[in-house]
Amino acid sequence: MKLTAYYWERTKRYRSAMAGLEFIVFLIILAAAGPFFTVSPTHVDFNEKNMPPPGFMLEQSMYNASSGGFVTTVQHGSWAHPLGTDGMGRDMLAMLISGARVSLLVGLLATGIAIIIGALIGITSAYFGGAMDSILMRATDIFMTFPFLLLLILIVYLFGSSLTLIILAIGLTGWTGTARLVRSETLSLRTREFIIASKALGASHLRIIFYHLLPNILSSIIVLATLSIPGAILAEAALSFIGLGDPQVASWGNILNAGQGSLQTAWWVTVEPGMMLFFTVLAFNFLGEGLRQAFEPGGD
Amino acid sequence: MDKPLYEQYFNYISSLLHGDWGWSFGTSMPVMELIKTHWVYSFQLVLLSSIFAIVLGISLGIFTAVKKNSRADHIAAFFSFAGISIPHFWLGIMLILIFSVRLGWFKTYYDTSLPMLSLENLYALTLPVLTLGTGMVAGYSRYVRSAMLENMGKDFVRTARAKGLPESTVIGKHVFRNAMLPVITIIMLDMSGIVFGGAYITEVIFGIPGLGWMSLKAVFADDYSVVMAVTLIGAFLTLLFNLLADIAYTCLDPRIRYE
Amino acid sequence: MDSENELGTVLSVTGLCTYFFTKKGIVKAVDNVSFDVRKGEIMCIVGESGSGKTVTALSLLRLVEHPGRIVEGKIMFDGKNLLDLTLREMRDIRGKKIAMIFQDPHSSLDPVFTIGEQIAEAMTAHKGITKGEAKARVYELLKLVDIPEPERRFHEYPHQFSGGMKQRVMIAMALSCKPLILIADEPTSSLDVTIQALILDMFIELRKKFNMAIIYITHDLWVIRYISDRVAVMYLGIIVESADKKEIFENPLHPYTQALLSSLPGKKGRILLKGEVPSPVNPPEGCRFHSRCPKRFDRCEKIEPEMKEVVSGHFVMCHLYS
Amino acid sequence: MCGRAALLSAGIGLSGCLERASEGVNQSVNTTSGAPKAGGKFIEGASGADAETLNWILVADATSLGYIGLTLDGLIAYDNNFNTVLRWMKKDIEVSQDGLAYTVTLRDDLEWSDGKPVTSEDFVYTMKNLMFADWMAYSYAGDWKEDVEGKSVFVEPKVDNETTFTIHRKTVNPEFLYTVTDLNVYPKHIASRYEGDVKGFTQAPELNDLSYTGNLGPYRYKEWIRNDKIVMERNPDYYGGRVNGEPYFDEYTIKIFGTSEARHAAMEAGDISSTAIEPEQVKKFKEMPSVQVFTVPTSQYQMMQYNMRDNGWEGLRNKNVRQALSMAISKEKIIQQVRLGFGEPAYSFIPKTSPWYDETGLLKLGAGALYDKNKAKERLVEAGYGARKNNEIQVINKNGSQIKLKLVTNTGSNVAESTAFLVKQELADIGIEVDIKLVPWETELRKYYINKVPGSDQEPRNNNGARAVSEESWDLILAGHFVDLLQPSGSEIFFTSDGGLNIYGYSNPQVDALFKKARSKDAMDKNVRKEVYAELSKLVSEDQPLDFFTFPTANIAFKKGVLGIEPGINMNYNYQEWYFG
Repeated sequence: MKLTAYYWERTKRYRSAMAGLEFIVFLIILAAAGPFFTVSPTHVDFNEKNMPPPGFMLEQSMYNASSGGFVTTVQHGSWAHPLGTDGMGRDMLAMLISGARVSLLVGLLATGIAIIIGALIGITSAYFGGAMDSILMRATDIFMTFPFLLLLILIVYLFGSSLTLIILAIGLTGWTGTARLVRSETLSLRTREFIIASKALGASHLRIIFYHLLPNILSSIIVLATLSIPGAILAEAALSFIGLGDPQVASWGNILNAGQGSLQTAWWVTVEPGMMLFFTVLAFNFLGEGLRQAFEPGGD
Repeated sequence: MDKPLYEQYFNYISSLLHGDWGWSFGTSMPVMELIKTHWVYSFQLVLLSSIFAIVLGISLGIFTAVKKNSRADHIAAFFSFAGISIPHFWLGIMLILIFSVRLGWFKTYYDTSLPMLSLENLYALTLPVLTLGTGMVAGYSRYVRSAMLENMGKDFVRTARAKGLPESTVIGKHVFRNAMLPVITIIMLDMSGIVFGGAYITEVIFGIPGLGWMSLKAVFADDYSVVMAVTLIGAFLTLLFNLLADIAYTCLDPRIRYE
Repeated sequence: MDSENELGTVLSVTGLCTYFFTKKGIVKAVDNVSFDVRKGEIMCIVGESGSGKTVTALSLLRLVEHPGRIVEGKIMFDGKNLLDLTLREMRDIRGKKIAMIFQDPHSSLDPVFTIGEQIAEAMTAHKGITKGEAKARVYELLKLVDIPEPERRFHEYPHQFSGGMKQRVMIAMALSCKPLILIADEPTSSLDVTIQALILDMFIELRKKFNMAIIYITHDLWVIRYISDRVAVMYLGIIVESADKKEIFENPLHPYTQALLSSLPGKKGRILLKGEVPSPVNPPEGCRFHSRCPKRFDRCEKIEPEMKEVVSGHFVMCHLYS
Repeated sequence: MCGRAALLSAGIGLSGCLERASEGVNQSVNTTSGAPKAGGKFIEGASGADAETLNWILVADATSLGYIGLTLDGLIAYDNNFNTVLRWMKKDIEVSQDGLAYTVTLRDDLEWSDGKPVTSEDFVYTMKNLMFADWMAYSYAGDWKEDVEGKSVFVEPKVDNETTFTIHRKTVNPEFLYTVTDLNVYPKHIASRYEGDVKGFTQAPELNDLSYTGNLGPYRYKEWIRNDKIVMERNPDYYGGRVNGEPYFDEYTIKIFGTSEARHAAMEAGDISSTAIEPEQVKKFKEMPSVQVFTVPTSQYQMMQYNMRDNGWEGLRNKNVRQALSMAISKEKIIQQVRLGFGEPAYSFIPKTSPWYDETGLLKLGAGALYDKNKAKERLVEAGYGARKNNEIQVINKNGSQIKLKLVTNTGSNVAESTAFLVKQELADIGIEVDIKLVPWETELRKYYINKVPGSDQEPRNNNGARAVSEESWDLILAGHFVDLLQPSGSEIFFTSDGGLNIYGYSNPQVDALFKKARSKDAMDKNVRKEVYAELSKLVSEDQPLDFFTFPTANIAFKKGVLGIEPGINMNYNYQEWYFG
């Protein structure tokens, strides 16, 4: 715990990292509490469609088949929808909050899966060495040659676009980096005195791995995880953007994809989720970078 | 089709090796032909983006390393973080929104009828290159900066200064050349990811009929011979760029060259 | 040469202060250091690691890096204060008039350029000679430092050289512009003992041949006895004692010097110092050595002693002699 | 024309089928003075999927047919009023008195690219050896079959002479005429090289690049970059151009855009000559001085299918419940909110634009007086799905629980999604909860369309009999259907008990009989057929197997300079006569 406090102190020194952390915390609170103070993100009201944020206006016209003319109405922004509405009158704020939940879920779970798989493979490979190491590392190499995004698209296309599957797919394709890092860290630790000492004392493999190896490479894993989260979030957004996202949830990528067709009129539908995505990714990158520097020995 | 699976697989591999990549049912042409007509669009996009990113990324990296901890360095650091973080598909849309829709400077789509080697084509590729290149610039500038900084603290740099060499030589020759070693490796290893990662979606946004868009359409059309071929090309590119990285490293680092 | 004054002094350092401004505080790595270097002599600066020897050397060429800064002092050379020179003027001094050799020959050479090119670089930068001329000159220099087959070696890279050979390359590089002063910062400490001796011999020989002064930095008393003409002893950023070699070895005055010399083999009554070197961020008040001094008394803790010339040419900074 | 293939529109809003293929001849109805000039490149902007093949017999998508139509005219075309315009034929198809023989007389100046004449032998060969051949598995072979003594057999084409052939039937079907008019042809001397060899035929380069088409169409294949554009160049030998040198355009390009936004921007910038405009943008484009926008009807209707099979809500099997639901959903709202006014309300499957349209007896649910949520509720109560509580009606299941319906539609279309949410809103007003499920079109076909009797070893199909159910349960599916305006009997696949695309398990013996009648000897008399269709429309609108929503109207923009266009439902029929003024 003392160590945690120490690193916390060091991380606190990086202002951008703290700003990132604050944003992430804010996002988590928003995602958790948002549904209690906004309307439902699936609440549709066609009378309020394409409503701009307050301060903007939009002209909409309706064709009158019998006269061949148009009825034009001017839509003004209102504080009832502080971020405007989409083409179906859904509240953008509510949708963005729902999107935050999706993105955080994807980012954390997919990264978690990737890290666990990667760490297991990395540790097994390095700790047992020999043939096991060769086999696992060659497998990792081969896996790395697959074009990641194409693989993801293929999996999601073949097995359907549910959020669960997307998270699994991102997790299952994103572990190679962790495996390599954990392997090299473990390799350098394996021959250190305290490991050799525990081995000499007859500690079991599991005990050595969990009590001695893991805690020592944890900081690297935490940094890697923080820096991997944006990748997972972006992967989901990219999938959704090309139309392979889970259609049942309002994720930022989905909103972006749908808004693309009305770029000229309802610009806010594409601008807002993109901004959220951008800031979230930026926040995780800042935090990750701060952690990396804090964990770096002598990183002053 | 009723032969055992391993035999089908063997036949497939052996025909691949004979240059027969199968027939694309989604587009009614041999897969080889299809790839032949489409690769060049991806290639020009990736090539131009790389040139843009490498030139700008390296310059920026050197500049920020030399001006370490200055205001300019902090600003550049912020922008490179922003560049890494910005989702490039969104960036593409925003560029279209601003420069094509609002300002009307560019077309909202890529026009394949432009001659490949013309200024018009270069102009037409501006937004796609910016879209794909921004993240690359940001990434490369950070690699270069940290590699430069790492080498600036090296003893041989002090030696060079003690020799009375001008600072431009010290940085531009000794630090730079050493910093380039890891940077070139990283750039090379990045490349295959860019062809099938960033370029992919950039092509979709701008309607560039490159390998990325083609393979996406192939997935949607259940055109498996194309999907197979693209996956293989992806794997091949990864291996190729790994090899190129090794070769580049060997050429640049005499320590390896003479072993 | 007209750069020497009537006493034969080529370099005169007065009140040099080089501080490092770190987040934890100001580190006074070199604090009010003064010494002279005379023409053609080998002047040794000795001290434990962290005593400020290397920073002193780097300060002479103004090569101290951020966060370090020379805050005060004068370095007179060639009638000019080096600290007043512009960077461009300073560049003309470096490598040309004052050359430097560093501690670790392995890391001091750029691994990606041939050694020939690296040696020639200094000459082309200073003398504006052609590459061909430089090449011929490099061959000469390589021969001078006893590197066989210079024509072949010219095109080789540092990793193809052994440590001793690399240091010879460094020496050749330093000599390339025939400097008046050569600063050698522990040039042999990373080499085998047998090779050390060869290199030291080379220094002695070259000093004569080039008629240059050498500022030799080391922590190795054996080396000092072998090579030096004069010795300055540093402790925690200040020079506590300086004198001719003979004087120092026969009549060490400062308790610190006495303790140092007592560790030489064959000496009786070895003095063991207690404690560790205090942090240079907060050096002890009064005499900096008092916290470890076996002969300290009240005054030592409060008043900083002044440098005194006890015997002619023998300076010491200790309350015992005031 | 969008063939039978495309009758099932690829999900709402996904279809990009611009009708073309059939073209008119010698009918210059130019609206401007002065002779048309040749020259210029015409670029049509499209979005959606690219064509799959130019080898026409393999085609299963409308886009491919559109491309092929540029080089192969076909036997006839229909103008906006459905008048026949002869193309490859010298005179109209002659149907024998007994309705059993169809004689086609070809022009004598048709040539393949190698100069060989196009003969009736080529047509007969194409039918007998390719379309009807087992190895080929032609998708629409069924259109060329008839039931003879309980067996399904192919019709018999016979060569009469060089330019005349006759197709003989054993049973009468007045609407077979429209099948004949869709006939296309391969050169026998080339196609016969690949006979019996599916792979060879599929991959034959000369069949895939249309290099054999000679003077059979106004344009010739020049270049095709997949998913980007296809370029056709003027066919100088075009038989139709012998008189006045048409076609006028040097090149006809179809350029595919990734998004409608890009397409619109290209139109606005003048980079392309024509494209369809999305409803939101129509006003803007109509106001542009450089653009003309035509608002034209389409032959598609959008609707919501009620699942009457065992895996749907049991209430949907009751006609009154279906009517009640349709009564609660306003067609006007859908037209206004989703299509921004561009659409006509639909009450049955035959639109106003069809010559067979008859309004009498149509039950106009969801419009006017029959858009009434209270009446809808009352009707549900009558059917047993609700209870009255102090003048308030609560719509509930027979067991007292909340009625929940699962509505399925395809992803990737704002129109589909918006309509779905609108339906949800409307039905919420009468107390029915709708759960919207958006799935990719392919998934929709696989999991919701295809059905089979549980536990059986049936080959899954779109209609495997009354007891068959789809893999996933559903209650409502939003989709679009095309209707063949000249022969609405083609819609039997949707409405007869064993119709191939009757996925919702609709069965009405009367309807089955009427569809049969439309293709029988009795229907040789056009008046009889008119009556049959009127009756069918009425029956289907009463039964409401689906809630017909709208016949959307399309907006096609052209550069102001493009002349010779006759706006209408078949406006492309004379496209080779268009020119830049």
